[in-house]
Amino acid sequence: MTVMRYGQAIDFALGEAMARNDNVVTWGEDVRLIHRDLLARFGPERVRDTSISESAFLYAGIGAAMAGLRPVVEIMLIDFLPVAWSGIANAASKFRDFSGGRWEVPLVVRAGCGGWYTDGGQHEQTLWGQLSAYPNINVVCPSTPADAAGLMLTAVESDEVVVFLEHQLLSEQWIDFLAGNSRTTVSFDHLVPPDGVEGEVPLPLEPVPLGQAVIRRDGSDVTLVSLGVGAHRCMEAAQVLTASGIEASVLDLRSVYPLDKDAVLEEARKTGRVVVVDEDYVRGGLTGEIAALLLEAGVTTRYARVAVEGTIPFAPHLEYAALPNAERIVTAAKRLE
Amino acid sequence: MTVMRYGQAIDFALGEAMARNDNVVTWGEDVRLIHRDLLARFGPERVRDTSISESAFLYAGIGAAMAGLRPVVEIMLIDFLPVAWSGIANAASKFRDFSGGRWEVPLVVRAGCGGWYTDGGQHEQTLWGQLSAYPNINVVCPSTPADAAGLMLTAVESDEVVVFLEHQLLSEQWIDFLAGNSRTTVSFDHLVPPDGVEGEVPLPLEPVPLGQAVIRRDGSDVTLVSLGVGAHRCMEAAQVLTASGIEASVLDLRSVYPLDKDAVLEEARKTGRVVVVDEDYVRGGLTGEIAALLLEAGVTTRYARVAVEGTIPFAPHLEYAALPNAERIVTAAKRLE
Amino acid sequence: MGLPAGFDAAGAYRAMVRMRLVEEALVEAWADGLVPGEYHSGIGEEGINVGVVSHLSGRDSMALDHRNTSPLVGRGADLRTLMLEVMGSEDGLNRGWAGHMHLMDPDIPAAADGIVGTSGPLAVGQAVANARLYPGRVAVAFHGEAAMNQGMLMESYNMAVAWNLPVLFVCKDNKWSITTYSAEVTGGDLVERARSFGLAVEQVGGNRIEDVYRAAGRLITRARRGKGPGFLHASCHRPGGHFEGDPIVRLLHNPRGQAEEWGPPMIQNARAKTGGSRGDQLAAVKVLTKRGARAARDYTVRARMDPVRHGRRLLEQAAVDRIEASERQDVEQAVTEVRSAMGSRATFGVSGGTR
Amino acid sequence: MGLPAGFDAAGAYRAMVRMRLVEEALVEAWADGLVPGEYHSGIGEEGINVGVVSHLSGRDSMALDHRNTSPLVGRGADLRTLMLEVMGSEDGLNRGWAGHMHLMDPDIPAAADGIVGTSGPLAVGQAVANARLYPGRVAVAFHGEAAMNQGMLMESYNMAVAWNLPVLFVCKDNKWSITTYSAEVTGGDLVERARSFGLAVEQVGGNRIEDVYRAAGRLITRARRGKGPGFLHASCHRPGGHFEGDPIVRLLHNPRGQAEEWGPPMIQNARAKTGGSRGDQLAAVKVLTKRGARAARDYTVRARMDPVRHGRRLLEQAAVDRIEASERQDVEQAVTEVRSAMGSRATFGVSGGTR
Ligand SMILES: Cc1ncc(C[n+]2csc(CCOP(=O)(O)OP(=O)(O)O)c2C)c(N)n1
Ligand SMILES: Cc1ncc(C[n+]2csc(CCOP(=O)(O)OP(=O)(O)O)c2C)c(N)n1
Ligand SMILES: [Mg+2]
Ligand SMILES: [Mg+2]
Repeated sequence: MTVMRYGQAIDFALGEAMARNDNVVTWGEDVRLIHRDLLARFGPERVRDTSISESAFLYAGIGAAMAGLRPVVEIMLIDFLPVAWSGIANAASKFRDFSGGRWEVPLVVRAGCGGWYTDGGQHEQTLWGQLSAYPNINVVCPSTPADAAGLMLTAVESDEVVVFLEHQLLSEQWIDFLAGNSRTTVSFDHLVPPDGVEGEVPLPLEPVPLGQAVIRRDGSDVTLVSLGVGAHRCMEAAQVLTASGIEASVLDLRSVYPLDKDAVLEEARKTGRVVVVDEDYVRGGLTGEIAALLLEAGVTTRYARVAVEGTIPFAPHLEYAALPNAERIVTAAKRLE
Repeated sequence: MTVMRYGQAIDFALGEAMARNDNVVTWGEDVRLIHRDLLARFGPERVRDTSISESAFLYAGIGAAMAGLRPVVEIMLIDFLPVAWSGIANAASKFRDFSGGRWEVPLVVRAGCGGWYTDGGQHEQTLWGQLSAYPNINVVCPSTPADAAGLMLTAVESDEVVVFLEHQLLSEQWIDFLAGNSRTTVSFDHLVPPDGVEGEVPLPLEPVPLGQAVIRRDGSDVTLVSLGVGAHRCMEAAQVLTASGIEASVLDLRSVYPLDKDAVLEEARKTGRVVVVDEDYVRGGLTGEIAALLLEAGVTTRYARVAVEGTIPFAPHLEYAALPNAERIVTAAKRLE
Repeated sequence: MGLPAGFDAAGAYRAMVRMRLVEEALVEAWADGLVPGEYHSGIGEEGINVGVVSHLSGRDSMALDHRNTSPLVGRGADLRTLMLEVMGSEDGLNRGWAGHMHLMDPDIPAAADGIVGTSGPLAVGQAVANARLYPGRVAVAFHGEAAMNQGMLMESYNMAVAWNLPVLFVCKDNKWSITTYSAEVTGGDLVERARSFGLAVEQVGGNRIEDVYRAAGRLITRARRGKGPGFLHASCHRPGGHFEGDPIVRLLHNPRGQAEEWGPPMIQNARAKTGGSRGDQLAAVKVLTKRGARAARDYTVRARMDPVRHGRRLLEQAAVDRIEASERQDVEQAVTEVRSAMGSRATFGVSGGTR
Repeated sequence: MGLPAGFDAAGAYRAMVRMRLVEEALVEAWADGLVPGEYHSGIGEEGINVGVVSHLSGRDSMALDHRNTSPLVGRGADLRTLMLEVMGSEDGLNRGWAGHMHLMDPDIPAAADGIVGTSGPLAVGQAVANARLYPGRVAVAFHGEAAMNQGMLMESYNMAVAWNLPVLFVCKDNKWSITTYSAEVTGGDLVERARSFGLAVEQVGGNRIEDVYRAAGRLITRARRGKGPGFLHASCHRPGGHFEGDPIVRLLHNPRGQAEEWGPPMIQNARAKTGGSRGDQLAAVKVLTKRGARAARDYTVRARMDPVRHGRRLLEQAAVDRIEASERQDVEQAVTEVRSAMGSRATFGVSGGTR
């Protein structure tokens, strides 16, 4: 066990994976500076800066993966992946199938995601719901350093495509870069979940399996389902709900796809009340998928969703209101009573 | 009233909209040949061929829309839109909001979609669920010539962004182009819904409002919800179900977003059994959204989904099995008994 | 300039004939209803394909576009499984999942994709892997001239140069993009465009197989030695049109019939009470006439650019006959077997149907 | 070569000073915690912005990138609502929805976007509309040199030429892409690249306002007359780094402090038992040292390229003093009002908070 920060844990796990397998390489914009520790350890052939050419360097990752490497392609922020969306929708998700199962695409797409630090509607999206729509695209977003390390290890060692999303509010690197945390005049203390930004990481690293949710808090009255920073917001909300005599379970999915269906159904059967808390858009995403799972399984439950209803506004107070904050979760949970 | 084919009806409506408003223009790959009737009527300034540059010419449509035109940008097949996805995800869906409501984006994105004619997993997607995830993106797919004309008129005259999807199996133009229907040795008669490819269109044209579903068949035992070719498959399935004494309603949504929530809930309350039939991927799409609406409204209903579970295979028999065919719908409906 | 060193005129001719026979067999199978959906043949591109592929072996990899049959045949792909795949059989190369637009052969290794422009960045990725895992091996991207307006292809030129990768980009310029004349939607000169990224550039007539061989050889040798990526521009012609059933080809072959289909609605539209000005409509007629004339010219003048005919001239008649006979026998044998495996399938094997 | 015809040195200087003062005010507000998130200042680009914008009026439109404050100021945007927007106020230009990356002013008309490379195709669309609705009006796209590796920007060069549109692409080349030295990831020469698409090209030192004015004028006049699109390459420098808080600027200003933060983990990583070879690690050190040296050189040598200083030299001291005093008064007045409207907001106005 050792204490690590969230971003540090991810790079540490990637470094371990690179040390274990010479074919693991990484590229993206500014990665040599952002991941300078990996550059120092593995040299510039395996840690490459790219031009601002998301389409080409994502497709290049796919080509390289099929030709024998295990690339970790970094798309800086997930908001920029739409520029290269065809690489996901038409290539990474399809090529194994097109080959009739003869050709694997062992690719990791790494990107920052998420908001709460005032970066506007084009730098704070998560898009995990839409990504999980395409066949064969695993999508994860860890909420703690331990999960971050364990999921990165799994992602790199998997023979499948994994989109690895690191939440920008949790990553010391991104919060410094994008939120201007280098000035002393701003503070994100009231927004940053302490258990998310720093925590113990098991050594040697333990891989976290794809599609395995974890119960962060056990309660009998309502289940709050989320991931990433959302899981922490659920913990805050659960705290508040106790005061009203409501005991909430908090289920941290960790993976959007594969989705831990059993865990969701078990919780739903137990509490009979499900609030899905999603930092992604309300349509075309996780909230709908969970509703469908519940209905398909015939689990009768009350249900609410707390998600992003439209463009994320820039102004901090508008942004805060638009994201799934603890107040919104509490209100939704109480309404299910 | 006059009888028109599906593709013809769309171009007819677009022609009417162009005649009414000089600022309506259209561009895309090969549009001068594909829409030669519009070229002949309005000339090459308003009907333009583009290079194979989906990103640039979609963004150009957004720029032109904000600068005073009403562009109808054609992306040939919706499968190619991922190349230009950022235009939807980061621009068309956001710019009105970013402007603080001061700037409209009156843009139509027109594209073919859908399968059943053996064109492989990169030419038969619908992607309507993922498209509807982004804020302010209206998404429609008509199932008849009358709806095709009425929705195109509405789309062009709307001040909002509308993605207008024409189903390739219904469009005489695309089936000829893409399925090789010009040879006498193949026949799509067993696959093509006659009411979809040809039908009466009211004259003068009547706009079809966004977000208004229509009941194609009224039944009391189960509701089949779909759109596009899916609506016809539901009609076929309903026919079959009658033999087993099951009377099905068929709700043709016509719009994925806005979704006619009232119509869905009313049907669900009536029959208590809902099968969502979706030619899009099962995750991140329409089937989940409808499940969420039902649960949120507390409408207790049995529910099943018949959608595309993975990559659409090329071989005709595999493709047929992968798409939401009538047999699959019948099986799903019967299971809800 | 004689024939280039290392050039095997008989071998090259054999490869071109084999490609042509396979393409013709698939075109015929398409007309017979045995090939579902689209088929983009590589007829007319054999000189380019052979001239490039002759330099490849072992782990040299290929990223292919929608005209991929011939390069695969040139690399020795199994004819039977290839044709079965194009026909949509579960015994095909990719178990019926690919069809002709996504043929994938990891043993070559070669992968095709149906999204225009992706062969460039996919080859760039292959080249990164080759440079690390199989030094001296190159990656080749095949694409059309219209694909050069796809941003990601241009991005990949830049990447290949910036990373000094062993890639060859092969532009097969047939002047057309489905029904659009590429020059009408393209700015500047494509060869200059490629050069401006810092690519080493060669330009040849694609029907002159020996020229293609020589130019491709120079670029591939450079790339193998770590001297950086190259770009080969080769002209060609598509006698079958964009795909089988191409409406422009139909127009050329049967002007009366096509005019009867297209004419009346166009005239009716031009006469509509509301619409563009007379000037707009004349401009429309001009646009269409010009395009038709260009198509007609290309389909007569450029048809003479047949690489197979050119390759034949480099050999003695006896050799030509020998090669043609043996390739024909080989391909016909495969076609017969494949056809009998497929059986008759007017409904594309959809037994259930929906009505 | 004297000053170009029509060039108003005093007016140009006034515009540059105004831009500089507004940028400095926002940089200070950022440091004070009043500007949330990122801020990419246009300090160092005033010569380019003024040289281009001086030619624009009425319905001439602009598509802007992440350094958009100065061009908006140059077109006469209201300082108060602009600054309020950047600070995230509901009284801002876009009611607090935009922030500095998406400033939208339909009255100019001008729209900024945060996705690198989109200004090109957005301006192409504006130009199609302008050509139809406001003949003689142009659209201007501003972008950086690194954006030129974004496919859609290159696509838009092609479109502009193919459609012969009244567009001007302005490339502000500061040699850097966040922390990446653009030349390391760019193939060929960017001016040649633009020229290869068929764009009319001009190249200037962006600090020489009169040269920018002359070159932009030629290209804009051409475009207005329907002679086709242009590309202006102008060099510049970003003394504040990519954005406020730029780690490279921190390194240059406080090498000891930054080294203490970055050094130990890097050394620890380089010493890890498993990892690259000694050669890999030396190569890594070389890459970083080279980048650091380049940054240091640019931040000293290129800092002399200040366009405001250059513009000052074109005027008499009395005029300079007069202009600076009046602009300073104007901007300070606006800043005072805006700051008082914002109040103090250490928590970014999030009243509830989450903990
Ligand atoms: C991104 C994308 N846009 C459009 C298409 C449709 N399409 C297929 S081939 C083609 C023309 C390609 O022209 P070119 O690159 O010159 O190759 P050619 O067909 O002439 O060999 C087009 C537009 C596609 N497959 N992918
Ligand atoms: C598509 C996309 N990729 C990456 C980014 C992140 N990003 C913002 S600015 C920038 C560098 C731009 O460099 P350049 O075009 O030279 O402009 P400069 O900042 O130097 O003025 C990058 C990589 C982005 N905003 N959009
Ligand atoms: Mg071509
Ligand atoms: Mg720059």
